[in-house]
Amino acid sequence: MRLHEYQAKQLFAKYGIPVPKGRIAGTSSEVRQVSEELGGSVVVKSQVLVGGRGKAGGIRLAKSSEEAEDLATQILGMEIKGIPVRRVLVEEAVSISQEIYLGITNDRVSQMPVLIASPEGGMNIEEIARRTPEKIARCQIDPLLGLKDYQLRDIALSIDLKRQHMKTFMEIARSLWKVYVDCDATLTEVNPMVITAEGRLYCLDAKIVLDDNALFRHPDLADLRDTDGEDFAEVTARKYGVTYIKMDGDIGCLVNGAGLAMATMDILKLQGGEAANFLDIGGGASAEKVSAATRLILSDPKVKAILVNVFGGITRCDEVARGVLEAISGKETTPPLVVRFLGTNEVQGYKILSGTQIRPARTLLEAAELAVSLAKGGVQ
Amino acid sequence: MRLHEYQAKQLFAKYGIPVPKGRIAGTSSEVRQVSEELGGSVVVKSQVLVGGRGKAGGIRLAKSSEEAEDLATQILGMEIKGIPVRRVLVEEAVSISQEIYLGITNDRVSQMPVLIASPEGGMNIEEIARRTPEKIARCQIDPLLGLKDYQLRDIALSIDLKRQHMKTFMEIARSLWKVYVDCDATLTEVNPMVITAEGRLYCLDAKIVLDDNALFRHPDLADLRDTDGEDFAEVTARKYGVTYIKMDGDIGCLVNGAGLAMATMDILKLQGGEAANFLDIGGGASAEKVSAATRLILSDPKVKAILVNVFGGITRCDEVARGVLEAISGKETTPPLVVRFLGTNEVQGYKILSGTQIRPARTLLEAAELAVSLAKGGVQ
Amino acid sequence: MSILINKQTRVLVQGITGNEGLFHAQQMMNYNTQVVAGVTPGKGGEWVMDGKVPIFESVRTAIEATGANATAIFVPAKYAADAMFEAVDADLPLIVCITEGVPIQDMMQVRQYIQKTRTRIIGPNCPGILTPGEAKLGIIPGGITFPGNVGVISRSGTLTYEVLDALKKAGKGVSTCVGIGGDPIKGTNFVDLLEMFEADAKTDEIVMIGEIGGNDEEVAADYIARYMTKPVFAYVAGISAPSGKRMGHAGAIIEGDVGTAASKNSALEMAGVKVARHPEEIPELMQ
Amino acid sequence: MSILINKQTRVLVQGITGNEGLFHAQQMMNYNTQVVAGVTPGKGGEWVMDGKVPIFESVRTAIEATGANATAIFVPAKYAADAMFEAVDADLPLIVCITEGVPIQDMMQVRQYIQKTRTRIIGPNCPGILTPGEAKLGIIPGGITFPGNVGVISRSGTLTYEVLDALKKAGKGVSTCVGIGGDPIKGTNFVDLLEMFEADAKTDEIVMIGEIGGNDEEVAADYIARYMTKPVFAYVAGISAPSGKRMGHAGAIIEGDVGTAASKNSALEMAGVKVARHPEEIPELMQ
Repeated sequence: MRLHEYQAKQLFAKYGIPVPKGRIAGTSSEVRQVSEELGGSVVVKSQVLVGGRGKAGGIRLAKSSEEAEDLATQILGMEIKGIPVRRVLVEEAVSISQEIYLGITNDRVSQMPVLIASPEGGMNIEEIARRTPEKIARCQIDPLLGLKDYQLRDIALSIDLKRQHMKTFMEIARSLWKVYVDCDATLTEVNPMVITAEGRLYCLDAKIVLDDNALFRHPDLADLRDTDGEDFAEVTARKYGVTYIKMDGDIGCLVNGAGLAMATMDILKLQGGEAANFLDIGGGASAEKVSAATRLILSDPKVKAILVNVFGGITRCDEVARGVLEAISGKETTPPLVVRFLGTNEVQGYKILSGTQIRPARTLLEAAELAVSLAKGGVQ
Repeated sequence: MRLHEYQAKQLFAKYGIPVPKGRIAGTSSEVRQVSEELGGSVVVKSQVLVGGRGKAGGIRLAKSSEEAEDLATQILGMEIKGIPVRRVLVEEAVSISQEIYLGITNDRVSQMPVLIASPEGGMNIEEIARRTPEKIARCQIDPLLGLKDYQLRDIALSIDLKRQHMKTFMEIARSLWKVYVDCDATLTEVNPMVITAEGRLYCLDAKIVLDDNALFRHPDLADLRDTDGEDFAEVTARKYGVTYIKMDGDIGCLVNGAGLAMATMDILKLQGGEAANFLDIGGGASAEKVSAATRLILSDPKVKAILVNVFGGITRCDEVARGVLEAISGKETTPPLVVRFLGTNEVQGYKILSGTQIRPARTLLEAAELAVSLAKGGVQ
Repeated sequence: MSILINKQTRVLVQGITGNEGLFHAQQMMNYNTQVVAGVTPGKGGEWVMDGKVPIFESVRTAIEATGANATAIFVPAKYAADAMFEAVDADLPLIVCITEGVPIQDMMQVRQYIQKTRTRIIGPNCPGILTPGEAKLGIIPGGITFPGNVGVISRSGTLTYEVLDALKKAGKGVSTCVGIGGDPIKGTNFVDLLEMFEADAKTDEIVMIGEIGGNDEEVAADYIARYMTKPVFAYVAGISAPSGKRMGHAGAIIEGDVGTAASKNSALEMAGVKVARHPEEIPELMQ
Repeated sequence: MSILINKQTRVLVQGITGNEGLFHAQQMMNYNTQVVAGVTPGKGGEWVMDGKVPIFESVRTAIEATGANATAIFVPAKYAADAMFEAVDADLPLIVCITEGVPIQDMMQVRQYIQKTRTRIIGPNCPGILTPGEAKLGIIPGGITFPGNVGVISRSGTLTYEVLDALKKAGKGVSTCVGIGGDPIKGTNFVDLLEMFEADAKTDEIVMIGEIGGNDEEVAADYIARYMTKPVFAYVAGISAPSGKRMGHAGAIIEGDVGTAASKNSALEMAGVKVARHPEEIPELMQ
């Protein structure tokens, strides 16, 4: 779960990380008021949970509170990558003499948390990492021991930090680690951390991603979730405990297991088709869950065919069949349905669906061929 | 540094450990008021930093607020082991159906923190540990990992805790560990933890000892120090950065290094004498520090002779000599002084003291013999 | 032989009284696995499986009484790390953690902690281990494969079953199948098991089933090129997955272009591994 | 030989620009110890000791540049644990921590952390190591002893010097003298060093100097009875100390009657150790 910039900054501020003065606003008149309080010269930043806000015109500098109000009117009417901007963060403008990158995340390679820093932060940090990897300093953090000061001194040296900034830099990095641990984050990132012309350090942009699996320990943080920017179907799916990710193709998929779901999408592609979604109903899904999942697929107007691929183990094929049946019965028209059951209660599963128009398939390859052909309007 | 019971309980309460309702009071009328608020039936507990308060009559049960006032008048006039009682803790009386022992300390043997529990807590816990060690359960805690729930379940089983108390017991133990870590304690102890007739758990007495070496991390806790119950000379010594512990004998000792100081006392005893104090001036002591230390010895009227034993390394014998000289000069009479210098600048040291009545000694044994004989009134 | 488990393995089930734990303990017994004990705090002294399996309060007491030397963990995610620490501290040599949804930082701590112990952890969020005809520790359906000489390692669950089924249809049996789990932080990875299979007399060929994300497959490819003499076949799921859904810049900085199915496939091919385009193609490549 | 350090040891000094660090680095050099580098964050690039010893920002860079293989730590107590972690993570095989007043929980963490490393820590709050005629790592005055065949292990500082002086007056030289420090939690204890001295060809007899508190001496006595063939002599300071000043009940429960000088002396005597009543008596017992 990703937090908004303003939420991340509030959390950072609580841990003593210096952030520019600012406030969240939902209307342009509020923006004007906040910018007056801040002295006129402000930055207006759209709060949406996608990258590339700057390039999309969602982050703008205003020299006066009038200008701030004007810009806010524009930004609050925008959509960025399909997500409507409902709130902006209004912050005092800060003079920038250097932009640094500082982040902590879990490193799958070392299987440990890793702190990453670069003397050149900002929007092009990924580019820098690719082109000049020597400008990226990193250190692994022992999860039982925590981040040590000597490691921070090493990192500060590697990014050529001036000695007068050392103390503040170390305090910020320690706090960043504390946020990472206390909140069960998978990412705490300050990019850029700026050094101002006056020699002060500020966290200019903030990103926090939380571990969904650990939210049970953090009900207060879980409450910060904003589903505004999320696909409605994805939100609904989460409610039912299934994983649904919208894709660009026209073949709806309903599979048990993430790996098998990906393999199913892969084989569709191999056959010249394209999946409309990733959908994992998990292990031991009930008919109710399957029914909800099927309805999600049906709600996508682009879907021209549906492929149900279930390998029965804990999941029972008859239960899945019941769920599918429930979702399609009563509907006048549904896209053609290819079903491939294997394992626990597969015979019963096929039997339950025997009164419908579904097309059974024996192998995954056969199922995929059939679904692709159906989606293209072939074999009716 | 040891905290008072009421201070420890306030800290425990902050961490969610259940303690009886109560308040600290300095006068008997205050005690009356507090006990009225608490409903009359209260316990009045003297707050002094020594053991055996109960046996000395410093902990009394009152059935009414009038009785509480009377008892407070008695207790507030008492001295316990030489320490005047200036404050009492007034607490609601709690019905007791079982007394449990629970404590965490650092175990020198395993070099780890260890949690200790017993189904029979209270004043006789040391007796229980000696006579029926099988009633003491303990588990080592990995200092990097912390106390784990499975360890607490093991402990709870070992002390035959009833299942209905498990949850609260585990919460208390987790908090006790948190206090231990957060405050750099060397001991956090609840003895007794009582189970009331109504089946509730309470921390009836609380003990916290903090690591003096870690107080720099806890200025708020350092401020809780109460020097009331401490020897004036010991408090003064701490101010000067020397370690002074009052003893029962009549030969004052001034030594550099704790081990050598103990060895000096040992050899005095071997010669039939008795040290008046343990005094370690530490390494590289300045003349000023030595002078203060010498004055501390001189302030003890029981001292009949003084033994200065310094092995020069970082500590310079001439510096020590200057300090001693400063402390004795101007005084009309001082007890006879035996001085044994060895190592760095020993010759200069003896030279500085050459104008005084000091008796030089070549070996430690010789020095001790001389001091003992002088204290007994021999060899003038 | 075979790797990790066999007929002699004495299995403990942590969380045996939960729905999942109970069901799969029964399945393991049905497969003739020696399930000797269960652990559920608060239920010590009770029995399950028609009085055949005793329940203990703690792993330590269960081991003392039954000589268990492996455990399968079915406890809820919030208690999974504690269950693993308990098993590690009881010096169990093998832990299979089936539990899904274990917090990442919990698992990083567990992983760091076991460095200095002799315990091997498989999982979490994994289907476990199946040595056909001998024993199973976890939830892999026993009937979908039979004893043979193919070693299988997989990051997936049902996709593994799919592959086992395809192998079976092609007449290929399995020495041991290990599901290492799909979580980013896990106890055991491909390389650990490639090494075991290389040393295992019962295994002649190895099938690896990977997924997008992380660099386990790339590391495995490097290991295969250097040390493996037995033929390795692979399928990596996710060639159709969009590259998005990365974790901020930090993820991109760390992983770079590593982690895509294309990167993994090409690394594996460079190492001489035959890579299938879909699961059912694996047995074909093995002819 | 000798144990732990010799002429080849390349010494790093952490906190070399502090008063203590600078003074004792000079003393070590005067004793012909190879002091090759210092570390003081913020002063990397400078030189000390008349331009003979370079200062580095970190232990890692110091090792890379100079091949240092042992360190003496003189940093203030609040930074001591960090200095030790830095040296451990740089894989230095030997750390001597002179610093006094290190918080107990810091040291417990350090001690736990080094379990899985090859690093040995002597101290904290200790005088360090002296191998007469070869090298010194710490603050033991070099002039108070000379090369010989007595191995010395001590929990004390000046008391050790007292014993070294007494040995010298009796004509007895030392192979290596190690001050393990007086803190309750420490990196190395008597047993570790007894084992090394037993194996050291240069050492024929061993002197142990103990103190009240803890059970190090009792454990050592047990070890001596079982494994030591070389004669051991001991003095334990504190026979005159009152038993008070215990840490609550927990301390008493854990330690019981262990920890008093009487307990230690009797354990040592039972193990065949000759126990002196005062420091100057040690050389007499050795005749």
